[in-house]
Amino acid sequence: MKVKVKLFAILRERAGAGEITKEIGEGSTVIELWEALTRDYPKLASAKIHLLYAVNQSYVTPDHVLRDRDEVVFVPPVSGG
Amino acid sequence: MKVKVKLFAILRERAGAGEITKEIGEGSTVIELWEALTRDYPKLASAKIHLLYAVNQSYVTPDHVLRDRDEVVFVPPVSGG
Amino acid sequence: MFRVTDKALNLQELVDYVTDPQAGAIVTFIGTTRNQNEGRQVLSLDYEAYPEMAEKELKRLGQEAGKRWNIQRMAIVHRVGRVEITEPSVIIAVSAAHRDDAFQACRFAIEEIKKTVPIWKKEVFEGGEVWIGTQSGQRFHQR
Amino acid sequence: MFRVTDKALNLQELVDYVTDPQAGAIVTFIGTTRNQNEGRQVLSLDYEAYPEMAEKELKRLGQEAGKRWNIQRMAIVHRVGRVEITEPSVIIAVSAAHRDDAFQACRFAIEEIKKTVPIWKKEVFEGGEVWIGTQSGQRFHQR
Repeated sequence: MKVKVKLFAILRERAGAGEITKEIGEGSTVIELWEALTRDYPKLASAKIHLLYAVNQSYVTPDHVLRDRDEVVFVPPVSGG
Repeated sequence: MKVKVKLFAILRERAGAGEITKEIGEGSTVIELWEALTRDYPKLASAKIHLLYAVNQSYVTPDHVLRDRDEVVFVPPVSGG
Repeated sequence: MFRVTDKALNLQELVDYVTDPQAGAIVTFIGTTRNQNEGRQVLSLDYEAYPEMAEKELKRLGQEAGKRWNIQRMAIVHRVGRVEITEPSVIIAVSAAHRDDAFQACRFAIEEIKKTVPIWKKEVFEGGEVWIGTQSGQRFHQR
Repeated sequence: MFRVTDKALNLQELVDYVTDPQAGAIVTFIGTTRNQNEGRQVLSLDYEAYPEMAEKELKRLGQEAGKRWNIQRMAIVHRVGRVEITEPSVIIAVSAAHRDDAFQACRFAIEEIKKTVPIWKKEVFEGGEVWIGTQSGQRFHQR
Protein backbone atom coordinates (compact mmCIF):
# COMPACT_ATOMS: atom_id res chain seq x y z
CA MET A 1 0.00 0.00 0.00
CA LYS A 2 0.97 3.61 -0.46
CA VAL A 3 1.02 6.56 1.91
CA LYS A 4 1.72 10.21 1.28
CA VAL A 5 4.34 11.81 3.51
CA LYS A 6 4.50 15.59 3.79
CA LEU A 7 7.65 17.18 5.13
CA PHE A 8 7.84 20.67 6.57
CA ALA A 9 10.42 23.10 7.85
CA ILE A 10 13.73 21.51 8.88
CA LEU A 11 12.67 18.05 7.67
CA ARG A 12 11.68 19.40 4.25
CA GLU A 13 15.06 21.08 3.97
CA ARG A 14 16.96 18.00 5.11
CA ALA A 15 15.14 15.67 2.73
CA GLY A 16 15.17 18.19 -0.09
CA ALA A 17 11.53 17.26 -0.71
CA GLY A 18 8.16 18.45 0.58
CA GLU A 19 6.11 15.45 -0.40
CA ILE A 20 7.05 11.78 -0.79
CA THR A 21 4.87 8.88 -1.81
CA LYS A 22 6.09 5.76 -0.07
CA GLU A 23 5.25 2.10 -0.56
CA ILE A 24 4.96 0.26 2.77
CA GLY A 25 3.80 -3.13 3.96
CA GLU A 26 0.33 -3.79 5.29
CA GLY A 27 0.20 -3.14 9.05
CA SER A 28 3.16 -0.78 9.13
CA THR A 29 3.22 1.72 11.97
CA VAL A 30 4.12 5.38 11.89
CA ILE A 31 7.48 4.78 13.54
CA GLU A 32 8.28 2.01 11.06
CA LEU A 33 7.53 4.43 8.22
CA TRP A 34 9.92 6.94 9.80
CA GLU A 35 12.65 4.33 10.00
CA ALA A 36 12.13 3.42 6.34
CA LEU A 37 12.26 7.10 5.37
CA THR A 38 15.51 7.70 7.21
CA ARG A 39 17.05 4.87 5.19
CA ASP A 40 15.97 6.62 1.97
CA TYR A 41 16.94 10.07 3.30
CA PRO A 42 19.73 9.61 5.85
CA LYS A 43 19.95 13.36 6.48
CA LEU A 44 16.49 13.25 8.05
CA ALA A 45 17.98 11.53 11.07
CA SER A 46 21.12 13.67 11.21
CA ALA A 47 20.33 15.55 14.42
CA LYS A 48 18.07 14.44 17.17
CA ILE A 49 14.96 16.53 17.26
CA HIS A 50 11.81 15.58 19.05
CA LEU A 51 9.11 14.58 16.58
CA LEU A 52 5.37 14.33 16.90
CA TYR A 53 3.33 12.29 14.44
CA ALA A 54 0.20 13.25 12.55
CA VAL A 55 -1.98 11.08 10.32
CA ASN A 56 -4.70 12.71 8.26
CA GLN A 57 -4.27 15.97 10.20
CA SER A 58 -4.54 14.53 13.69
CA TYR A 59 -1.82 13.70 16.17
CA VAL A 60 -1.26 9.97 16.73
CA THR A 61 1.13 7.82 18.75
CA PRO A 62 4.23 6.26 17.12
CA ASP A 63 2.64 2.81 17.11
CA HIS A 64 -0.38 3.98 15.12
CA VAL A 65 -1.05 1.53 12.27
CA LEU A 66 -1.19 3.11 8.83
CA ARG A 67 -3.74 2.53 6.13
CA ASP A 68 -3.60 2.87 2.37
CA ARG A 69 -3.51 6.51 1.19
CA ASP A 70 -2.98 7.96 4.65
CA GLU A 71 -1.39 11.41 4.78
CA VAL A 72 1.45 11.27 7.26
CA VAL A 73 3.36 14.21 8.71
CA PHE A 74 6.37 14.06 10.99
CA VAL A 75 6.10 17.19 13.08
CA PRO A 76 9.32 18.84 14.27
CA PRO A 77 9.03 21.10 17.33
CA VAL A 78 6.43 23.73 16.48
CA SER A 79 7.35 27.38 16.89
CA GLY A 80 4.41 29.41 15.65
CA GLY A 81 3.18 32.52 17.34
CA MET B 1 -10.20 83.23 49.82
CA LYS B 2 -11.88 81.58 46.87
CA VAL B 3 -11.74 78.05 45.52
CA LYS B 4 -13.19 76.55 42.36
CA VAL B 5 -15.26 73.42 42.83
CA LYS B 6 -15.97 71.18 39.84
CA LEU B 7 -18.79 68.70 40.05
CA PHE B 8 -19.13 65.65 37.86
CA ALA B 9 -21.57 62.86 37.16
CA ILE B 10 -24.11 62.25 39.93
CA LEU B 11 -22.89 65.27 41.97
CA ARG B 12 -23.21 67.59 38.97
CA GLU B 13 -26.76 66.38 38.44
CA ARG B 14 -27.69 66.70 42.10
CA ALA B 15 -26.30 70.22 42.43
CA GLY B 16 -27.59 71.25 39.02
CA ALA B 17 -24.19 72.88 38.44
CA GLY B 18 -20.85 71.76 37.05
CA GLU B 19 -18.71 74.50 38.50
CA ILE B 20 -19.08 76.56 41.67
CA THR B 21 -16.85 79.30 42.99
CA LYS B 22 -16.93 79.26 46.75
CA GLU B 23 -15.69 81.71 49.36
CA ILE B 24 -14.11 79.93 52.33
CA GLY B 25 -12.11 80.87 55.40
CA GLU B 26 -8.32 80.74 55.52
CA GLY B 27 -7.17 77.27 56.66
CA SER B 28 -10.34 75.45 55.60
CA THR B 29 -9.97 71.76 54.84
CA VAL B 30 -11.46 69.77 51.99
CA ILE B 31 -14.03 68.13 54.25
CA GLU B 32 -15.06 71.52 55.66
CA LEU B 33 -15.61 72.76 52.11
CA TRP B 34 -17.80 69.72 51.44
CA GLU B 35 -19.87 70.45 54.54
CA ALA B 36 -20.32 74.06 53.45
CA LEU B 37 -21.34 72.95 49.98
CA THR B 38 -23.97 70.55 51.28
CA ARG B 39 -25.53 73.43 53.19
CA ASP B 40 -25.77 75.41 49.91
CA TYR B 41 -26.89 72.35 47.92
CA PRO B 42 -28.67 69.97 50.29
CA LYS B 43 -29.31 67.46 47.49
CA LEU B 44 -25.56 66.80 47.30
CA ALA B 45 -25.79 64.90 50.57
CA SER B 46 -29.05 63.13 49.77
CA ALA B 47 -27.69 59.63 49.41
CA LYS B 48 -24.56 58.26 50.93
CA ILE B 49 -21.96 57.63 48.32
CA HIS B 50 -18.30 57.15 49.02
CA LEU B 51 -16.32 60.20 47.92
CA LEU B 52 -12.67 60.72 47.18
CA TYR B 53 -11.14 64.19 47.14
CA ALA B 54 -8.91 65.80 44.54
CA VAL B 55 -7.16 69.16 44.69
CA ASN B 56 -5.49 70.51 41.57
CA GLN B 57 -5.86 67.12 39.86
CA SER B 58 -4.33 64.98 42.59
CA TYR B 59 -6.02 62.88 45.23
CA VAL B 60 -5.77 64.26 48.79
CA THR B 61 -7.03 63.27 52.22
CA PRO B 62 -10.16 64.92 53.68
CA ASP B 63 -8.07 67.00 56.11
CA HIS B 64 -6.03 68.57 53.31
CA VAL B 65 -5.83 72.35 53.86
CA LEU B 66 -6.99 74.43 50.93
CA ARG B 67 -5.32 77.44 49.41
CA ASP B 68 -6.61 80.37 47.44
CA ARG B 69 -7.67 79.45 43.87
CA ASP B 70 -7.39 75.72 44.41
CA GLU B 71 -9.43 73.54 42.05
CA VAL B 72 -11.34 71.05 44.15
CA VAL B 73 -13.20 67.98 42.92
CA PHE B 74 -15.33 65.63 44.98
CA VAL B 75 -14.96 62.30 43.25
CA PRO B 76 -17.92 59.90 43.38
CA PRO B 77 -17.11 56.21 42.79
CA VAL B 78 -15.37 56.00 39.43
CA SER B 79 -16.73 53.61 36.83
CA GLY B 80 -14.69 54.10 33.70
CA GLY B 81 -13.55 51.27 31.49
CA MET C 1 -0.45 58.32 24.48
CA PHE C 2 -2.90 58.86 27.35
CA ARG C 3 -6.00 60.63 26.22
CA VAL C 4 -9.67 61.29 26.92
CA THR C 5 -11.71 62.08 23.83
CA ASP C 6 -15.27 62.49 22.65
CA LYS C 7 -14.38 61.00 19.26
CA ALA C 8 -14.86 57.37 18.20
CA LEU C 9 -11.80 55.32 19.17
CA ASN C 10 -9.39 53.95 16.59
CA LEU C 11 -7.74 50.68 17.59
CA GLN C 12 -5.17 50.67 14.81
CA GLU C 13 -3.96 54.13 15.84
CA LEU C 14 -3.08 52.86 19.33
CA VAL C 15 -1.46 49.69 18.01
CA ASP C 16 0.64 51.70 15.55
CA TYR C 17 1.68 53.96 18.43
CA VAL C 18 2.99 51.07 20.57
CA THR C 19 4.54 49.14 17.66
CA ASP C 20 8.26 48.86 18.31
CA PRO C 21 11.11 46.89 16.69
CA GLN C 22 12.05 45.56 20.13
CA ALA C 23 8.54 44.24 20.82
CA GLY C 24 7.54 40.66 20.13
CA ALA C 25 4.08 41.04 21.64
CA ILE C 26 1.27 43.58 21.69
CA VAL C 27 -1.76 43.02 23.91
CA THR C 28 -4.84 45.20 23.62
CA PHE C 29 -7.94 45.51 25.77
CA ILE C 30 -11.09 46.99 24.30
CA GLY C 31 -14.00 47.77 26.59
CA THR C 32 -17.27 47.74 24.66
CA THR C 33 -20.84 48.61 25.58
CA ARG C 34 -22.81 45.44 26.04
CA ASN C 35 -26.55 45.15 25.72
CA GLN C 36 -27.28 43.95 29.23
CA ASN C 37 -26.17 44.46 32.80
CA GLU C 38 -27.58 42.89 35.94
CA GLY C 39 -30.70 41.83 34.11
CA ARG C 40 -31.36 45.25 32.62
CA GLN C 41 -31.61 45.80 28.87
CA VAL C 42 -28.93 48.44 28.29
CA LEU C 43 -29.55 51.01 25.53
CA SER C 44 -26.25 52.87 25.72
CA LEU C 45 -23.64 54.15 28.15
CA ASP C 46 -22.85 57.80 28.78
CA TYR C 47 -19.35 58.53 30.00
CA GLU C 48 -18.25 61.70 31.74
CA ALA C 49 -14.68 62.52 32.79
CA TYR C 50 -12.71 65.05 34.72
CA PRO C 51 -10.46 65.18 31.68
CA GLU C 52 -7.31 66.94 32.95
CA MET C 53 -7.06 64.66 35.96
CA ALA C 54 -8.15 61.54 34.07
CA GLU C 55 -5.31 61.99 31.56
CA LYS C 56 -2.89 62.64 34.41
CA GLU C 57 -4.04 59.45 36.19
CA LEU C 58 -3.79 57.41 32.98
CA LYS C 59 -0.23 58.62 32.51
CA ARG C 60 0.57 57.85 36.14
CA LEU C 61 -0.69 54.29 35.87
CA GLY C 62 1.26 53.88 32.62
CA GLN C 63 4.41 54.90 34.46
CA GLU C 64 3.57 52.53 37.29
CA ALA C 65 3.15 49.68 34.78
CA GLY C 66 6.54 50.58 33.30
CA LYS C 67 8.12 50.14 36.72
CA ARG C 68 6.49 46.78 37.36
CA TRP C 69 6.92 45.12 33.97
CA ASN C 70 9.40 45.19 31.15
CA ILE C 71 7.25 46.90 28.55
CA GLN C 72 8.13 49.00 25.51
CA ARG C 73 5.17 51.34 25.11
CA MET C 74 1.65 51.84 26.35
CA ALA C 75 -1.30 53.78 25.02
CA ILE C 76 -4.71 54.33 26.62
CA VAL C 77 -7.59 56.27 25.14
CA HIS C 78 -10.94 56.61 26.91
CA ARG C 79 -14.01 57.96 25.24
CA VAL C 80 -16.57 60.28 26.82
CA GLY C 81 -20.14 60.97 25.78
CA ARG C 82 -22.60 58.43 24.47
CA VAL C 83 -21.18 55.03 23.55
CA GLU C 84 -23.58 52.75 21.70
CA ILE C 85 -23.85 48.96 22.01
CA THR C 86 -20.70 47.23 20.60
CA GLU C 87 -18.75 50.51 20.42
CA PRO C 88 -15.49 50.80 22.37
CA SER C 89 -15.35 53.08 25.41
CA VAL C 90 -11.72 52.39 26.24
CA ILE C 91 -8.75 50.91 24.42
CA ILE C 92 -5.45 49.94 26.02
CA ALA C 93 -2.47 48.81 23.93
CA VAL C 94 0.81 47.56 25.41
CA SER C 95 3.92 46.34 23.63
CA ALA C 96 6.71 44.33 25.22
CA ALA C 97 9.60 42.12 24.22
CA HIS C 98 7.82 39.15 25.78
CA ARG C 99 4.16 38.37 25.96
CA ASP C 100 3.86 37.82 29.69
CA ASP C 101 4.80 41.44 30.43
CA ALA C 102 2.36 42.71 27.81
CA PHE C 103 -0.54 40.65 29.21
CA GLN C 104 0.15 41.60 32.81
CA ALA C 105 0.62 45.31 32.16
CA CYS C 106 -2.56 45.46 30.06
CA ARG C 107 -4.58 43.71 32.74
CA PHE C 108 -3.12 45.99 35.42
CA ALA C 109 -4.08 49.07 33.39
CA ILE C 110 -7.75 48.19 33.05
CA GLU C 111 -8.03 47.22 36.73
CA GLU C 112 -6.45 50.52 37.79
CA ILE C 113 -8.67 52.54 35.46
CA LYS C 114 -11.68 51.08 37.20
CA LYS C 115 -10.29 52.08 40.60
CA THR C 116 -8.64 55.47 40.33
CA VAL C 117 -9.28 57.32 37.07
CA PRO C 118 -12.00 60.00 37.41
CA ILE C 119 -14.37 58.78 34.71
CA TRP C 120 -17.99 57.91 35.34
CA LYS C 121 -20.45 55.80 33.44
CA LYS C 122 -24.18 56.33 33.34
CA GLU C 123 -26.12 53.36 32.15
CA VAL C 124 -29.18 54.18 30.07
CA PHE C 125 -31.59 51.25 30.14
CA GLU C 126 -35.23 50.55 29.28
CA GLY C 127 -37.10 52.71 31.74
CA GLY C 128 -34.34 54.66 33.43
CA GLU C 129 -30.74 55.53 33.90
CA VAL C 130 -28.21 55.15 36.70
CA TRP C 131 -24.69 56.30 37.51
CA ILE C 132 -22.82 53.03 37.97
CA GLY C 133 -21.16 52.69 41.37
CA THR C 134 -23.46 55.15 43.13
CA GLN C 135 -26.54 53.02 43.59
CA SER C 136 -27.60 52.14 47.11
CA GLY C 137 -25.54 49.21 48.22
CA GLN C 138 -22.53 50.44 46.21
CA ARG C 139 -23.19 48.22 43.28
CA PHE C 140 -20.01 48.18 41.28
CA HIS C 141 -20.10 47.35 37.64
CA GLN C 142 -17.85 44.55 36.52
CA ARG C 143 -17.21 44.39 32.84
CA MET D 1 -12.41 32.52 12.14
CA PHE D 2 -9.38 30.26 12.25
CA ARG D 3 -7.09 30.80 9.32
CA VAL D 4 -3.55 30.49 8.00
CA THR D 5 -2.68 33.02 5.32
CA ASP D 6 0.25 34.40 3.36
CA LYS D 7 -1.33 37.87 3.33
CA ALA D 8 -0.58 40.71 5.74
CA LEU D 9 -2.82 40.45 8.82
CA ASN D 10 -5.62 42.90 9.49
CA LEU D 11 -6.31 43.50 13.19
CA GLN D 12 -9.56 45.38 12.68
CA GLU D 13 -10.99 42.53 10.62
CA LEU D 14 -10.55 40.13 13.53
CA VAL D 15 -11.92 42.59 16.06
CA ASP D 16 -14.96 43.25 13.87
CA TYR D 17 -15.48 39.49 13.62
CA VAL D 18 -15.58 38.99 17.40
CA THR D 19 -17.58 42.15 18.14
CA ASP D 20 -20.82 41.12 19.77
CA PRO D 21 -23.65 43.00 21.53
CA GLN D 22 -23.29 40.66 24.51
CA ALA D 23 -19.56 41.36 24.88
CA GLY D 24 -18.21 43.96 27.27
CA ALA D 25 -14.58 43.11 26.62
CA ILE D 26 -12.36 42.22 23.68
CA VAL D 27 -8.76 41.17 24.27
CA THR D 28 -6.32 40.81 21.41
CA PHE D 29 -2.83 39.37 21.20
CA ILE D 30 -0.54 40.37 18.36
CA GLY D 31 2.73 38.54 17.89
CA THR D 32 5.24 40.73 16.06
CA THR D 33 8.72 40.09 14.70
CA ARG D 34 11.26 41.70 16.97
CA ASN D 35 14.73 42.77 15.96
CA GLN D 36 16.66 40.57 18.36
CA ASN D 37 16.57 37.12 19.91
CA GLU D 38 19.09 35.55 22.25
CA GLY D 39 21.67 38.16 21.39
CA ARG D 40 21.26 37.74 17.63
CA GLN D 41 20.29 40.63 15.37
CA VAL D 42 17.16 39.29 13.68
CA LEU D 43 16.49 40.36 10.09
CA SER D 44 13.11 38.67 9.59
CA LEU D 45 11.17 35.54 10.40
CA ASP D 46 9.98 33.00 7.86
CA TYR D 47 6.94 30.98 8.85
CA GLU D 48 5.87 27.69 7.32
CA ALA D 49 2.70 25.79 8.18
CA TYR D 50 0.99 22.52 7.54
CA PRO D 51 -2.03 24.61 6.71
CA GLU D 52 -4.92 22.11 6.74
CA MET D 53 -3.89 20.74 10.12
CA ALA D 54 -2.89 24.12 11.52
CA GLU D 55 -6.37 25.50 10.85
CA LYS D 56 -7.91 22.38 12.34
CA GLU D 57 -5.77 22.74 15.48
CA LEU D 58 -6.61 26.43 15.78
CA LYS D 59 -10.30 25.59 15.62
CA ARG D 60 -9.84 22.82 18.16
CA LEU D 61 -8.14 25.13 20.64
CA GLY D 62 -10.85 27.72 20.07
CA GLN D 63 -13.45 25.11 21.00
CA GLU D 64 -11.41 24.12 24.04
CA ALA D 65 -11.27 27.79 25.14
CA GLY D 66 -15.04 27.97 24.71
CA LYS D 67 -15.46 25.07 27.13
CA ARG D 68 -13.15 26.56 29.75
CA TRP D 69 -14.29 30.18 29.72
CA ASN D 70 -17.47 32.08 29.08
CA ILE D 71 -16.50 33.74 25.83
CA GLN D 72 -18.58 35.04 22.94
CA ARG D 73 -16.33 34.67 19.91
CA MET D 74 -12.73 33.97 19.02
CA ALA D 75 -10.68 34.57 15.90
CA ILE D 76 -7.10 33.52 15.17
CA VAL D 77 -5.16 34.24 12.01
CA HIS D 78 -1.56 33.15 11.55
CA ARG D 79 0.60 34.38 8.74
CA VAL D 80 3.07 32.27 6.76
CA GLY D 81 6.00 33.40 4.64
CA ARG D 82 8.37 36.23 5.43
CA VAL D 83 7.34 38.52 8.29
CA GLU D 84 9.44 41.66 8.64
CA ILE D 85 10.42 43.43 11.87
CA THR D 86 7.34 44.97 13.61
CA GLU D 87 4.90 43.08 11.36
CA PRO D 88 2.37 40.74 12.98
CA SER D 89 2.75 36.99 12.49
CA VAL D 90 -0.30 36.04 14.55
CA ILE D 91 -3.37 37.83 15.83
CA ILE D 92 -5.84 36.43 18.36
CA ALA D 93 -9.06 38.25 19.23
CA VAL D 94 -11.49 37.12 21.93
CA SER D 95 -14.74 38.71 23.04
CA ALA D 96 -16.55 37.95 26.29
CA ALA D 97 -19.19 39.45 28.53
CA HIS D 98 -16.54 39.98 31.22
CA ARG D 99 -12.90 40.86 30.85
CA ASP D 100 -11.42 38.07 32.96
CA ASP D 101 -12.70 35.42 30.53
CA ALA D 102 -11.40 37.35 27.54
CA PHE D 103 -7.92 37.76 29.04
CA GLN D 104 -7.66 34.14 30.11
CA ALA D 105 -8.92 32.66 26.85
CA CYS D 106 -6.59 34.88 24.82
CA ARG D 107 -3.60 33.89 26.92
CA PHE D 108 -4.56 30.23 26.67
CA ALA D 109 -4.78 30.48 22.87
CA ILE D 110 -1.28 31.85 22.36
CA GLU D 111 0.23 29.32 24.79
CA GLU D 112 -1.50 26.44 22.98
CA ILE D 113 -0.45 27.72 19.56
CA LYS D 114 3.15 27.53 20.69
CA LYS D 115 2.67 23.94 21.83
CA THR D 116 0.46 22.12 19.35
CA VAL D 117 -0.21 23.99 16.12
CA PRO D 118 1.99 22.78 13.22
CA ILE D 119 3.61 26.07 12.30
CA TRP D 120 7.36 26.60 12.23
CA LYS D 121 9.46 29.71 12.40
CA LYS D 122 12.84 30.15 10.80
CA GLU D 123 14.82 33.02 12.18
CA VAL D 124 16.93 34.85 9.64
CA PHE D 125 19.74 36.72 11.40
CA GLU D 126 23.01 38.43 10.54
CA GLY D 127 25.16 35.55 9.32
CA GLY D 128 22.73 32.66 9.26
CA GLU D 129 19.32 31.20 9.80
CA VAL D 130 17.83 28.63 12.14
CA TRP D 131 14.55 26.75 12.60
CA ILE D 132 13.50 27.75 16.10
CA GLY D 133 13.00 24.80 18.42
CA THR D 134 15.26 22.43 16.49
CA GLN D 135 18.65 23.67 17.59
CA SER D 136 20.83 21.37 19.64
CA GLY D 137 19.70 21.66 23.22
CA GLN D 138 16.09 22.16 22.12
CA ARG D 139 16.21 25.90 22.46
CA PHE D 140 12.63 27.06 22.51
CA HIS D 141 11.79 30.55 21.52
CA GLN D 142 9.83 32.55 24.01
CA ARG D 143 8.19 35.61 22.63
